[in-house]
Amino acid sequence: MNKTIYLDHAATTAARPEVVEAMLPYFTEKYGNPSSIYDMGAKNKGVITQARETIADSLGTTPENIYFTAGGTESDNWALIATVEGYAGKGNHIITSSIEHHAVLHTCQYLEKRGFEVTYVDVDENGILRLDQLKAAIRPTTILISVMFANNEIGTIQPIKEIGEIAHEHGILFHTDAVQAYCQLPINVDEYHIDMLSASAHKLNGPKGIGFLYIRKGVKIRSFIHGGAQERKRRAGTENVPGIIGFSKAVEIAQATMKERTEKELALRERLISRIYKEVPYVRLNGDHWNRLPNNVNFSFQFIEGESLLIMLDMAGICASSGSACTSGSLDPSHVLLAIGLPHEIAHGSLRLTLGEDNTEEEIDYVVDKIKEIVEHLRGMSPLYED
Amino acid sequence: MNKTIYLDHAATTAARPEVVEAMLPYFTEKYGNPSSIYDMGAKNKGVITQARETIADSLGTTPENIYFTAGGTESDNWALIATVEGYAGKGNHIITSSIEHHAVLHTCQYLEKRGFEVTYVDVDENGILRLDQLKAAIRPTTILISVMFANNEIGTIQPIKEIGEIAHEHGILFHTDAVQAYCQLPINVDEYHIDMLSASAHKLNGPKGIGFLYIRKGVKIRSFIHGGAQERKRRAGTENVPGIIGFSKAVEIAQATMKERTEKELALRERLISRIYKEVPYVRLNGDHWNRLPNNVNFSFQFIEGESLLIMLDMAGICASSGSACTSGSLDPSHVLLAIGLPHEIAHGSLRLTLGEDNTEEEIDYVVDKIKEIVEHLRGMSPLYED
Amino acid sequence: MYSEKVMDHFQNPRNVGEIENPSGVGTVGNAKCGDIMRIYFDIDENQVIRDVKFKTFGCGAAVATSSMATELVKGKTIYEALQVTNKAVMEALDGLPPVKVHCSLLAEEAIHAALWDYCEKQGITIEGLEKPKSDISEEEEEEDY
Amino acid sequence: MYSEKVMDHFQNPRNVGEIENPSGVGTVGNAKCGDIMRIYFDIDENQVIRDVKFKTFGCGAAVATSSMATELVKGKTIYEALQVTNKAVMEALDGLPPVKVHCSLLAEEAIHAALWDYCEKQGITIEGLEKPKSDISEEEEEEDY
Ligand SMILES: Cc1ncc(COP(=O)(O)O)c(C=O)c1O
Ligand SMILES: Cc1ncc(COP(=O)(O)O)c(C=O)c1O
Ligand code: FES
Ligand code: FES
Repeated sequence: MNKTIYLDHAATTAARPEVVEAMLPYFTEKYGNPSSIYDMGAKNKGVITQARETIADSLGTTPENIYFTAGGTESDNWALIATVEGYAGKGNHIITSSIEHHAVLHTCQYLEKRGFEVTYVDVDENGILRLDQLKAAIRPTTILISVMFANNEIGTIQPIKEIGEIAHEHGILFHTDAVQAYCQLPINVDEYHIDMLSASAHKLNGPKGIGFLYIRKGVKIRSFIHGGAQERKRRAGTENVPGIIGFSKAVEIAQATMKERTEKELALRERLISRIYKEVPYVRLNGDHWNRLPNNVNFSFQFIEGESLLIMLDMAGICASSGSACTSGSLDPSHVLLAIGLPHEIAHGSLRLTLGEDNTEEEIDYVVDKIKEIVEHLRGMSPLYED
Repeated sequence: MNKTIYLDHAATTAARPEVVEAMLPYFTEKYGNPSSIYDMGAKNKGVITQARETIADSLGTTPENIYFTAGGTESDNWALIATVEGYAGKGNHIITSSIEHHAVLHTCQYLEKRGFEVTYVDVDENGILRLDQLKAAIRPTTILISVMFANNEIGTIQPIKEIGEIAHEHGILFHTDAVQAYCQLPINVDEYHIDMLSASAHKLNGPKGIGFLYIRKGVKIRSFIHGGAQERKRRAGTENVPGIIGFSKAVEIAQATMKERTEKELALRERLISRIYKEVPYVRLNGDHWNRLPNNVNFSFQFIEGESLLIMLDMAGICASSGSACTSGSLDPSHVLLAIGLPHEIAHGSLRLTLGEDNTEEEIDYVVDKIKEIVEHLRGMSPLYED
Repeated sequence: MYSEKVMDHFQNPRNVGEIENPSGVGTVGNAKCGDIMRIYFDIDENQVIRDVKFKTFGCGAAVATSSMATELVKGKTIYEALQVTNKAVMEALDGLPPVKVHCSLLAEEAIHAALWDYCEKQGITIEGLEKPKSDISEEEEEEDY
Repeated sequence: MYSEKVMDHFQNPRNVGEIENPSGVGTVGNAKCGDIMRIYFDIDENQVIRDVKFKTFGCGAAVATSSMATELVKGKTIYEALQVTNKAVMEALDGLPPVKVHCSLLAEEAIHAALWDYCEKQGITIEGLEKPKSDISEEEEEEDY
């Protein structure tokens, strides 16, 4: 194989050519500021509204509940910080899970410094939230529950509907970080009692630097980024028109192809999982096998360390990761793998492969062969491995 | 004239073709996440560093002091909110001007709700900060002075160097919102004692949705957007690689052409000002005539109202604004025009024309002719005008 | 942002001007947006509005609603004119954006003010006509989150 | 992120393996990143390192520094080997990224640990050789803002 095999779709994806094409006119010709009075600018307001509609449709809601942001991280920060500021009169307690993305976890830590209290509910050995713990954690002062729709490292899908119902019954706001799940799984915000939902375009073949936060009508969330009157006065800053257009185009395509695409990914995923299981000893599949994103595979290979594995895969033309891309530079093992009970040294030897619709069976077979080879080579060097 | 004459460059600008071209590969081919280990992603880390260098050069500083954001508004929010959180131990007082952009003013109001104290220093009738008031406002608890480099409505350039020196002498941090001034005026952050500086790409023929905050080394500013380890752990979120590339390309061009471009704009500006002054009665030039951005013209036409004027200009193919685009939808007259002492009804009849390098003398002459015609027509309808 | 009808009335406003020695004149404003509208009536002995003129310092919608409102009351009796509400004006203009609804209120109020002035001069009263406010801005509320 | 030399030693590590009945063996780890390095020495009667092997569970830099460190000490006396610092290893590899400096410390410390083991077995002491830590992670600091 001479070409690159990209298996890190959970980190980011290529913008589709149709997406870029849709964006292009908004850079150089239709560049007007949507808040302007003249036609060249004001037209872009309409264009943004259309994009909002496309996205609202994908969630079973209406456009006025969609607010564009600069990405999933900003959406998560907004949902948490501005909500607890808005509802501080009601209480100061937040519930989240121990396996959230850092965009939620670090924001919670920031809020703890500001005097808010946070309970981090555990997950079971497959990464599924312990609902009994969640219920037990609820206090009269609880104002927000934030649990991710699906995990970015191990792909585990949470029982969102149940969580939404629990939150709803207790009159507590429910936010979900759906950055990994959006456009991979069907989502209906009303059915699941979701009050706020974060998403990011670059995870679904849209451009980087654009995301949205769904906010149910009636939620008294404050602004997080203060300034001009954009986004119904809730999110200031000149609108990223090309980004918004690109996002909605990506959503349009991703929604239309969801069924077919995820079926294909699922088949590849299962081929990958079963071959690795059969052909490589001392491995562990992390995350729930079936309650899992169709494109996610996460294995721990005992006795070897992740970075070495990744570099050798890269040399074989395979792009993969050990978990979240955003934590590279940190030496700590993944908090997600520790939370599902892996010991340190095994957490260090994990490999995340996330599929996209362009991956082929042939690629998967090549990848499995390479993994076998590399794992064997690295184990030969490992002081922990005695065969 | 059949084509559109764009005279709203302070609201936003078209991305240059070279900028879009530079961005394109990063959407579809070089789309890797810069935090990844594999080459396809890791290379983008280097590419971002290069962009940071280009921008650092333009300010006379080094790349590690440049942090990318989603735009000028986020930069302003970050500079204010995270600084005062970081220095809350030292005091709780902020000084700013009464003519800041809403990105600063509304953030100050937000901070006031959180218990911080803000002094809004007045400006004189030309919009220049009253330095004596600034000095008098300083308290032992003052932790931050934030004054914009040049105003977005009336183009007035502030005595930034003097303000920087005052801040420096008192050991107070100095932030400047340079969204309008950056790449229009030469800026050296050390010479001016600037500790933080905000800029936005779309104001200088770069893409929308990308900006930066310069933070002097040593300033203990916290994160504003919490999450992954990007931007040296200070600004989380997957990097907007195409946006960053487009921004640095735009800066490269804007810096290279600054002298020539602003000289041309200056000549057009003066032609516009002198013709309007001579040919239209009851007008007032808002802002300091000479301490002013080379591309800014702001006139008040007595007895007429801004929106009508703008719509009629639009019908004549001329894109203009009455002030800040971000406040459209609000009925209040501009806080900037009120701050320089204009009465309500005159503040309502103001017109901002902001030039770009592609505007021509012919266009300017056409615009003046149209303004004369329209102003006359609207005055004929005005109950305030008795000729 | 505006309908074609609004743009038409904005570009070619009907009944712009003043009436010398009017039967009634009314001026109202909105302190918030700073806009001002003045309507002049020439009313004949049968209480029919023979002529109407306006002057407006205001936004596009203010001009268009002035124009349309004067069209709607022209040739009507003062009782019929009282029935011309801002809703009727907006409908006749194919609608206005939400932030511009107050501009049509300005037109309704200006008609009332001119009618009131006429009644005062004539020493008559019209049932349902209350003393108009000269500033309508208190009536509005802004959408709040 | 890594230099060509690092990549070369990572891809083709020298001296991988074990030595049976080694003259000295040292194992050190870094609890923080979880990495572990073990070095085996075969030292002759003249205190010359005749052979050296290593096993490493760790990142690319850990593998490369193990490889380079073993190359640098091979054929040297134990006194010379003691002079092989992590700086020397990094220089020989054309540098390491800042977050990877600690990996080279692991190599230095593993050499010291193996020398210490040798000395204990021989009942000798080498001036300047202190009892090595088995976990080097305490030494590091993270850049903080
Ligand atoms: C679950 C989850 N939440 C949030 C984010 C942050 O999104 P972004 O990097 O686009 O800001 C990511 C990906 O990076 C993610 O996987
Ligand atoms: C002076 C000033 N500050 C801040 C901003 C906000 O920048 P952005 O809209 O790119 O976030 C603008 C322009 O909108 C501005 O003119
Ligand atoms: S905005 Fe006040 S009359 Fe239209
Ligand atoms: S990261 Fe620990 S040895 Fe390299």
